[in-house]
This record gives sequence, C-alpha cells and structure tokens, in this order.
Amino acid sequence: MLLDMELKGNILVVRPEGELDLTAAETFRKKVDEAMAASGALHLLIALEKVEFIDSSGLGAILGRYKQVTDRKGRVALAGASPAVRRVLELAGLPRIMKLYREEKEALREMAAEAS
Amino acid sequence: MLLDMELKGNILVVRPEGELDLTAAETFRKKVDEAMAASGALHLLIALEKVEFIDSSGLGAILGRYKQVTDRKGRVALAGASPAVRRVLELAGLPRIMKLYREEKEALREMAAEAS
Amino acid sequence: MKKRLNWVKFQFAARPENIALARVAAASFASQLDWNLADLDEIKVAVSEAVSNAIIHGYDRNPEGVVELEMSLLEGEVLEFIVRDSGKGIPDVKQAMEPAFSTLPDSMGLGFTFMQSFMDELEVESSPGRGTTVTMRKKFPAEAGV
Amino acid sequence: MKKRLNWVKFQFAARPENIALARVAAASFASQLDWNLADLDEIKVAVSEAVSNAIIHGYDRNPEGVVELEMSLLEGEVLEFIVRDSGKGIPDVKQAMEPAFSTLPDSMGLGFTFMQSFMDELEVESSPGRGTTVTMRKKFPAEAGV
Ligand SMILES: Nc1ncnc2c1ncn2[C@@H]1O[C@H](COP(=O)(O)OP(=O)(O)O)[C@@H](O)[C@H]1O
Ligand SMILES: Nc1ncnc2c1ncn2[C@@H]1O[C@H](COP(=O)(O)OP(=O)(O)O)[C@@H](O)[C@H]1O
Repeated sequence: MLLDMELKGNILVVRPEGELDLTAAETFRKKVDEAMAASGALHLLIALEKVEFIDSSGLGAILGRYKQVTDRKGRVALAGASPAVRRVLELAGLPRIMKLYREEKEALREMAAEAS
Repeated sequence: MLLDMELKGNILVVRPEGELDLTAAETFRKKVDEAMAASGALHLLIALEKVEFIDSSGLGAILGRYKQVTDRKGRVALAGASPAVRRVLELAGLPRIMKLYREEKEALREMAAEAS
Repeated sequence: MKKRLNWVKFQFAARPENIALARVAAASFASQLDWNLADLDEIKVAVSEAVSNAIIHGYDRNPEGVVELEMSLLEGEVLEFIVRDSGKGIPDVKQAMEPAFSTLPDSMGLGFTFMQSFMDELEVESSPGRGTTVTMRKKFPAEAGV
Repeated sequence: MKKRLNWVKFQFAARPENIALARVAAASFASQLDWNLADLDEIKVAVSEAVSNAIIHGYDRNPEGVVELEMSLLEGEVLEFIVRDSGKGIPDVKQAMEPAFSTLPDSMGLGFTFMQSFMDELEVESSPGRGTTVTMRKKFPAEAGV
C-alpha cells in the first residue's frame, strides 16, 4: 500500500492509497505509528480520498490509531471518504467517535482552529 | 461487450468496447455481420480506441470480417489501437494485410478519399 | 437445491496477499449479473471478511493453511459464495456472530456483521479442530438501500 | 524443483464468461511482483489463450468440462501458470504448436505462438482422450522488447 504523509503544524496528515484490507492494514499501522513518534505530532488526520476499498481490517487499523492518539490527548479525524468507503465506516459506527470531513482542507482548517 | 456502430457513407464504423476475447468475439462477429448486411455498407472500419484487451479469439473475429468484406470487394481498416493491442496485432502480422491508422478520423478521411 | 448455472472454485495459500485476489475474482464472477457499483462493493467487502477470517482466525496466519472460495450462479439470479477453511473452527458460532464479539484484542468483531449486512443470507458451519464453512447468498437485483 | 512461495489454484466451468475471470485472477496474482503494464498484459494474453483452448478445443465448448488454472510464485521471482483440462487431448503436440496450425477452419492457429512469445517457458503435455496440461513460466523482471 502507498502511504503519503505530511506534517502540518502539530497535525500529521496521512493519505493511504488503494485498498485498505488486512495486508495494507499492517503497513498502515506500522508506518503511521512510526511517523507519529518521529514527527512529534499530537493530532492525526487520515485522508481517505485515494482509498478505493476498506473492510473491517482497515477499520481496525484506523481504530487502533485512534486509541493511541487519544490516549496521548490528541485528536483523530477522517476526510474525503468515497460513498462506498463511507458506507462501511457508517455501518461500523465510526462517525460516532471521530469526525468525518468531506475534504482534507476543511478538516485541516477546523483541526488547526480547535487546536489553537 | 458493448459495440457502437455508425454508417458514414458506404463505410460502417464499428467501435467495440472492453475486452475482445472469446466471449466478445462471438457478439462482435454476429453484430457486425448483421449490420453490414442491414446497412448495405461496402467498407468496414474497426475503431479500437476503447478496446483494452485482445487475444487470438478477438483477432480471429477481425480476420473473419476481413475475409467476408474483401470477398465482396470492400476494404477493412483498423484504427486507434492502444500500444498493448497493437503489439498483439503486430505479432499476428495483421498490419501486413490491413491498414492500421492512429485515429478513426484519419482512417475515415483516407478511406473515403480512396473510395471516391 | 437450486440449479447451478456457472461456477468457479479456488484454493489458495492462507496469505494476506491473496485476499485482494479473492475480491477481484468475486467481483469478476459477480459481473455476470448487472450489479451496480455499490452492490459489487458490498460483495467485495463480504468476501474479504470471510477470507480474512479464515486466514487470521482459522489458521492463526499460518500460510500453510489452504482457503477455498467457491462461487456459483444459481437459478433465479442468486450468487452464492462459500468460503471454507480446515482451521481451528469456532466453538460457539452463535456468540461469534454477535456484533462486536471478537477473540482478538485488537479486532472490532464486525466481520460477521458486515457479511450479514451486505448479503441476503449467511450460514456458518463450524466444528472445532476441523474448520469453518461460511455460505453467503445475494439475490439480484439487490434490495434498495442499507 | 523450485520452492513455491505462494500459490492459487482454481477450477471453473468451461464457459467463455470465465476466461475474463481467469485473466483478472492471473493479473492480480502476478501483481505480487512489480511488473510493468506491458508485462501484465502479456501474462493476460497467454493465460487467456491457454484457457480459451481448453474450452474450445479440449471440451469442444461443452460447459460441463472443468478447467483448472494453477498459479505459483516460485523462488527466484518466477511466475508459473498451469492450465489443465480433462478434455479430448492433442494427438500431435509438436504439430499443434506450429504457428498457424489449427484444427478449426476459422481459427488462426496463433494461440501457442502467443503463449510462447509472451512467456519465457512453455511446456505442453497431452494424451488423447485424457486431457492437456499447459505449463508457462515467466521470470521477473521481463527481458526487454519482443
Ligand atoms: N474462519 C474462522 N475460524 C475460526 N474462528 C473464526 C473464523 N471466523 C470467525 N471466527 C471467530 O469469530 C469471531 C468473530 O468474527 P468477526 O465477526 O469476523 O470479528 P473479528 O474478525 O473482528 O474478530 C472471531 O474473533 C473468531 O473468534
Ligand atoms: N487444450 C487443448 N485440447 C485439445 N486440443 C488443443 C488444445 N489446445 C490446443 N489444441 C490444438 O492445437 C491447435 C493449435 O492451437 P492454437 O495454436 O492455440 O491455435 P487455435 O486455437 O487458433 O487453433 C488447435 O487447433 C487444437 O487442435
């Protein structure tokens, strides 16, 4: 799985690409944890624009990051899910625990505003 | 397989879409023969812009149309093959017996000019 | 028993890399019927869950395990997907199928919930030490909306 | 024998609709190695030819026939594709493999030529009345040019 990452202030933006299934979930988990530690970021924004498929393994990886980041008092948000991906997220009740923005830009703006 | 067809003067332009394999070849054969008969067209232009895949069954269907049309003194040309499709056509030696144009428009212009 | 009009069956090593292959094969097989994209996506999720479970739970990720996926087109435009493993089996199937139940600490326990939501029928047969068979069916056209 | 690192095997009804499925499965399996698009396309053509032959020639299009496609990733980054049918077999394999040889009037006789051109190795075993096995191998990375 391809995974693009960028640090914006104290927010780490990660942009996975392709299919977020069991194989990809393992890479995602490892790379995001490493980057959170290395960058010193407090918050995490997962931009899903380029995710074409997600199943419960992918969701599990997102939820795992959520637990770690919120344990350290950070916030996690999602952005840009396609209708198909959004249906899976909703069925799992994810929008009840983290914010789901339409676009990465909008998410960044709000997260930065809340953080300041 | 989707197959778009259009009569331009005495040239029938057919535009198959998708994968030209054994399944598609049967539809292609039947529909093109019917349209040649119904339209009274003399020549045939096969526009391959939207063909993503071709194997020897697809080539066989093209070659079969070639035999029928040239038997009735018509001409057959191909246009718009992608690099992948072109490689298969070339390996089969098709460019030695029928003309392979880059674009449908160019093919139509030349065929119309030669016919007049 | 409904008549089987077409079928494909495959076996593969219990490796995570092969889950993607099972999904594309399922979507390709399903394309015999004229599903819309949302339905195809649901089929992919359900098959992905069943195959992932066989690998993670059935075989505890041992790649020597063999997973089988059998897909059939039945009379009446019904697609059937059967996922089989010869792994460790499920002691209490009813409990396992409950939403949020999982025997792994980091898992959400939603695999069966997704299979149930995205297919019309779900049957699970399992015997501890011998393996698990998950049968899912989806009727074309899909009923509207989730 | 080279060690097998991953494998997928499938059986399907000898129906033309399943050729597309065999191709996508082959491309998906091949994607474990980082082939470029042209190589993937060659793999698809070769598998398509072998499976089409099993259906058209092996079983004379009888959909009750069963085709088997076995794909393996071997040590040394070699992909192996084995296509098997239990159909009528080939009396003279050497002749059958010659370019432009075909027992069907409307066929071009180029199936084996394509398999040979697009793969690094091609082996054909057949016994009349019992069936045919076609084994193809392609080494990664592909050698440049055709
Ligand atoms: N093929 C299988 N073999 C053994 N146990 C299984 C299998 N499939 C599911 N299970 C059991 O059922 C439980 C619930 O499965 P599921 O709803 O998919 O959630 P999850 O996979 O997140 O645990 C699993 O935690 C596991 O204990
Ligand atoms: N699986 C098979 N079973 C029986 N005969 C076969 C099989 N594959 C190939 N053949 C024979 O070999 C010949 C040449 O095959 P091929 O090069 O693919 O050309 P084509 O398929 O166009 O005839 C076929 O015409 C057929 O007689």
